[in-house]
Amino acid sequence: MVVPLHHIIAISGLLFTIGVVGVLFRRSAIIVFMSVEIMLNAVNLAFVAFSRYHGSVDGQVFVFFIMTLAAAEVAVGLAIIIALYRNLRTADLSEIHELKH
Amino acid sequence: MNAADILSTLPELVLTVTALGLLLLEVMGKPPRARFVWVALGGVGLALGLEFAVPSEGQFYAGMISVDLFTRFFNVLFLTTAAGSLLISVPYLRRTLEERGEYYALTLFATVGMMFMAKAHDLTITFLGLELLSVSLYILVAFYRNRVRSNEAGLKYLLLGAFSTGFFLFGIALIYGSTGTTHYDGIRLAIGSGEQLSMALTVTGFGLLIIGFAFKVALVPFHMYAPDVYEGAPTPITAFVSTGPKVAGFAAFLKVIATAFAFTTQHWWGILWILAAITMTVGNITALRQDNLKRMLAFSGVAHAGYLAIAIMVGSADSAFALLFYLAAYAITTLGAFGIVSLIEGEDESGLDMDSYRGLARRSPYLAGVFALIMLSLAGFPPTAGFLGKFFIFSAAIDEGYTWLVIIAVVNSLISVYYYLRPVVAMYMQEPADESAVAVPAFIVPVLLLVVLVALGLGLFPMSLVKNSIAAAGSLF
Amino acid sequence: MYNDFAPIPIFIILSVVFIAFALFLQHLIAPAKRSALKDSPYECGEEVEGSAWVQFNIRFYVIALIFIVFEVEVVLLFPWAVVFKELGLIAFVEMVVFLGILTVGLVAVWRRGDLDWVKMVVPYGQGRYAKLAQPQDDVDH
Amino acid sequence: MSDTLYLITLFPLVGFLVNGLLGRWISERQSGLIASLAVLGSLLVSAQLLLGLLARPAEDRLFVQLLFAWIPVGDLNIDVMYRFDPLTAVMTLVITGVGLLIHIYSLGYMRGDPGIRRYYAFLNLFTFMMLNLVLADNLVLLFMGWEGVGLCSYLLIGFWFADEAKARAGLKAFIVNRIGDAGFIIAMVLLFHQFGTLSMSEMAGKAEGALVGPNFFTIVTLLLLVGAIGKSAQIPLFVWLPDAMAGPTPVSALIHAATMVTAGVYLIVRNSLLFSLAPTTMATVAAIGVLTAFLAATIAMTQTDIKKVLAYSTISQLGYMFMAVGVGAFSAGIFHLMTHAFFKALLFLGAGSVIHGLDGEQELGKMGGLKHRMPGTHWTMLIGVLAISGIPGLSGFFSKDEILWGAFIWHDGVNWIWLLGIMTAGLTAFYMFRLYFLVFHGPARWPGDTQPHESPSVMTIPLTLLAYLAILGGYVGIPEALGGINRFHHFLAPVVISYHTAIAAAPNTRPLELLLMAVSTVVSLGGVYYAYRIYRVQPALAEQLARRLRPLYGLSRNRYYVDEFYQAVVVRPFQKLSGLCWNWFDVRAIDGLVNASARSIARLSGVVRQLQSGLIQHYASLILLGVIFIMLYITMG
Repeated sequence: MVVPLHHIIAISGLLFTIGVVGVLFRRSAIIVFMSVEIMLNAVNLAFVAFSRYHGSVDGQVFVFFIMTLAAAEVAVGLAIIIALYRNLRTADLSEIHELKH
Repeated sequence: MNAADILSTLPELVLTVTALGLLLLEVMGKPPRARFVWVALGGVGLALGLEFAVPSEGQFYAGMISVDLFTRFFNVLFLTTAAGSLLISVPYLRRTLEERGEYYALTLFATVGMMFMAKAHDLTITFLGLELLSVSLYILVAFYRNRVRSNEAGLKYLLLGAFSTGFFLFGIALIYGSTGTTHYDGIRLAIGSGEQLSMALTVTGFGLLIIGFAFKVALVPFHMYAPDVYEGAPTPITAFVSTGPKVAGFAAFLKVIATAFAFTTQHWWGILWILAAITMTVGNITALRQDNLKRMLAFSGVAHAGYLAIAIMVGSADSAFALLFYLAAYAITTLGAFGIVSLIEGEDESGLDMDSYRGLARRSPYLAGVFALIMLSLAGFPPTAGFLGKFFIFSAAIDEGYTWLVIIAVVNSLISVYYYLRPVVAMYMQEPADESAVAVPAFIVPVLLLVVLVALGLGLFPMSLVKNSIAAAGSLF
Repeated sequence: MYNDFAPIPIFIILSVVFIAFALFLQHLIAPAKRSALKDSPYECGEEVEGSAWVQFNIRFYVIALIFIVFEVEVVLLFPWAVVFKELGLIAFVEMVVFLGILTVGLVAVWRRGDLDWVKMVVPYGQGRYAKLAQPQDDVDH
Repeated sequence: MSDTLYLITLFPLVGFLVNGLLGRWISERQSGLIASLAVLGSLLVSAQLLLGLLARPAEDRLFVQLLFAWIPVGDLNIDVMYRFDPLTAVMTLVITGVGLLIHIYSLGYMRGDPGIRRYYAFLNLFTFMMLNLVLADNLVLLFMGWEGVGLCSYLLIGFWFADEAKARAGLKAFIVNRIGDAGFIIAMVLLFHQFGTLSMSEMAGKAEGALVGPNFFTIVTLLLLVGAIGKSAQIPLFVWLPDAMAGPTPVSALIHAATMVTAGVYLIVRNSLLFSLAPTTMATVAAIGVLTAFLAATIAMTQTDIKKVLAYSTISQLGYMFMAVGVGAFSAGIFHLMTHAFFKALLFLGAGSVIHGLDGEQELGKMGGLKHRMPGTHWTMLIGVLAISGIPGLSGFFSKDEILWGAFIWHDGVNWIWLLGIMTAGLTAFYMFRLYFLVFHGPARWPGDTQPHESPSVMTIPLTLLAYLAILGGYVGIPEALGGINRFHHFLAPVVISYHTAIAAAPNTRPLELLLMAVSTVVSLGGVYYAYRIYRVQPALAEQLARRLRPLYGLSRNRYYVDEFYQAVVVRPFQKLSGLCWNWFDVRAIDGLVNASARSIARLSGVVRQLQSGLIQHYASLILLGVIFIMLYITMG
């Protein structure tokens, strides 16, 4: 059975939306971070689908780069969250707002 | 990959090797750290020299990057900015006992990222350059581990940056889905020949692409991170963050529009029209009430992004040239502004408010003179470079019939003068709290000279930059 | 057609054998000092049962983020391995460069002591570098 | 000859740099001397150039100096060029001449002020900018001067920064000027777009017969007019000038009376060709000018602060100049600009001397009887008052009369502009003599412990020189009707457009001209007379009445009735109108509007700031909002 392209894109869109909602509504910095990763994975899914549709591997190569980026971002993100946690003893985004106005 | 490919990215390679070397030197702990900056500056200088000594032209790495006058213009600008920010950093890092090899290495990595953004001729490389730049900056912003504000700024930059990257990537995915390629020329060909899945898909993808760029250059409403990040970051990094990504973002944006999406203007110019208008207005109006110099300059940066967005939207060769000229003037003057702010800044991030500038003209007349010059240039007073930049952009926009947007921009630039003059009035018209002169470390002096050269020198004798920007913009169209 | 899938069972068998062999070898060589801690799953000193809302030791994150970086390099090795034969020497050089860059990172991490569970004092806080020494923020380790 | 043009601006620039950067190494006195010498240098160069100009035939009177090719690429060609023609000559001489006297005067007036080096630095910078403004051949350079003088004015008003009110005055001047500048910039970009050049001389060459839309010149000139209105304090942007009096008095004299505020008039005359192609704009200029002249004059009648009176008088006189250029009498406008610079600078410096003598007192109600205490100031001020009132024989008479004649022939006969103009002339004489009598005559109303004293000679000598100029300045332009040859008009003729109307072309207009002169002289004298009656005679009369009470009651009552009548019929309505104008039009409407817009922008700024909550997820929501907007735009479009 071949899954039609637009089904996969719809799933990808849905996944992306879940990620966006997660970013907007979760208060833990870590979970927000995971939500961003969900967004990126949604993009990966779209790339793979399009890549197969077009019969070119460019899209899949892009997926590798996105995965690498995701890893790098997680590494840096975790480091920053840890540093912040050491100083503030919290990773709750609603409590991190010293810089404003 | 062949020799020509390597030659075409020689400056980037040199910088990368220098950066890796600095990382190793740091962990080996061998030479004193005080020498690191010279290694870094040597790398930048070598890259700058190679930019001229080994010029290449054309597409390389199987069309992934293209090198021409446009990329050379920006590489020179990026390298100058990097060198300036390195120089500004040294006294600050030493004062706060944070001089470490990673700092210089990350600055160089970020510079490489910017250079690839300008050279990219394929969305893959654009994306990689953007992320190399962004990730390095996330770390740099949060570099002062023990400062809560630095951490917070880093976290905000990172989370929001990653968030906007999500949209950016989804945009690339849609463009790829519609046209079957991520290569700039391929995209244009697909759009031009109609061999795309659907125009709607392509344009939607481009709309999402705008978000990525808009975030990097801080257009309203994607700008919210900017003031917080600029304020929280260590001041020399603020200098870098407020110039590098903005210039690189506009460079890549302009190149993508001019080469890949030239045929789709009618679908999206209105977006940029509105974004430019609200960006200028929000940036300027918010800046009016800022007492913290870093925040004020942050909002001023937002406002300038608005003017620059006009040039992007107009999309003519004239406006591209205006954009390049404006970017060069903006980047160098802003760098200098933050450089001076970092000098006035006291211990524990104090001394950033307007009051700290009282009577600076009496304490350090030359420093005050340069700062006043920067403010006048940012405000667009003739005969500074800032005035010319605005003039070029406005007249390019009028030529294409965007009269109302220009009127909005003019009114905005008039509002902006108010907050740019506030520090000038404080420096010249108010009594200093103490009479001691501000120490100006030798590292900053070249930056200040460069600022004077650009703000006033290019205002009076703009020909060299005008010619180069026209040639650079010409290689895009 | 089934021949196309022949490598798969072979790989499965091989991996089982390889792991069994490694375990056996370890059993022969490694000193065996049993303790309650070592018998616990994951051997990491954390309770494995109870609420998920406990705070993990912050050091896990440090290890995790170093792990992630090196884990992802493998992702890039796979496509490289697929086309390695066609591209030949250039591909080899490119991968060496890539791994070389990662090695620089590894060296940096190692030298800085981030691979140690109990972090050593960074060695250049003293002597001629004393002026540049960073304030020690690792007291909570 | 023309290669010395750059020296005119170089001297003040050097003066500025020396005072600004080397300030700590020079003494207070040296600072003033350097600044004054710099202006003297400019004056001498300008004078020499003027002589060179006069030595040439009329149609060949032009020096240009290309400083450098600023932007010479393809069709984008901007040269930085100075241009010295008769119009520039008049302006430079006024700026450097009056400027020099004010620099010298400041030596006395500002003595002992801690910020004197800064003061002189800015004064020199101002002179530099103002000279650039008038010497510029292209609009960008002109704009540089335009912005520069605004900046200096802003900084100099706030000079005594300790005072909150003064700082706010600077701000208001600034905001109002920015509104005007918006018009200027947009006009500049439009002109550049249309003609591909920013050189005013090239533009003039291309303007006539240019293929442009019917309203192009109207729009562009109206925009330029907005700029001119802002700078020259005309309705509705005049509110900043009275507030600007917060600055030191010599600054008021130089910037807010003699030079900067006349930049608007200069701008219009410089672009007289463009304006003459836009009749609608011309009519607007004339109407704005005459209304400003009249309203400001009525307001000046009731002001009690000596500098405020002079400020409104300046606005009124600037209105006169606008009226002149509006009716096409460009050379008359510049003529009045020049004579006004002389007598108004004189009046301001005189006022400064009085304020100086009374230890900072500015209220007319606390002056009086200073005639003998300050004889030098008294006589020079009297000359200034006579000149501004248009008394025959002094400079103001000639220039004012030429303007009224221009207004009269504008519509070939009696028209409302001329009528309002002539009424303004009467009012001017009235309020200026009111000021004169209140300051120098009558009983002394200053507190007993003040000892009014004459100012030092470093201040009175400039006053004397200005008094000579205020008398003699008019004789360069004796109208033909009085047997002169109106040199001034002919001198300017090559650079400004002249209007020709039916009356002007009539063979013999001399009787008519003489008649009108007589009318305006009578009106002015009437003004003087009533001021004399009310502010000089009546107080004395009141004392008499108090002493003798009944015997002379009938007589005095009769006199009183005359005055009462006058009060009821003439003065009261005017005073009412004046109060109304001041209260409603100025303070509430315009001032209120300016303040309100400044306030609402500030409030808006506060609101936008609050949006910046510091919470990451708020920021992310805004990003999402942006995404939704872009997606909607793309789906709709």
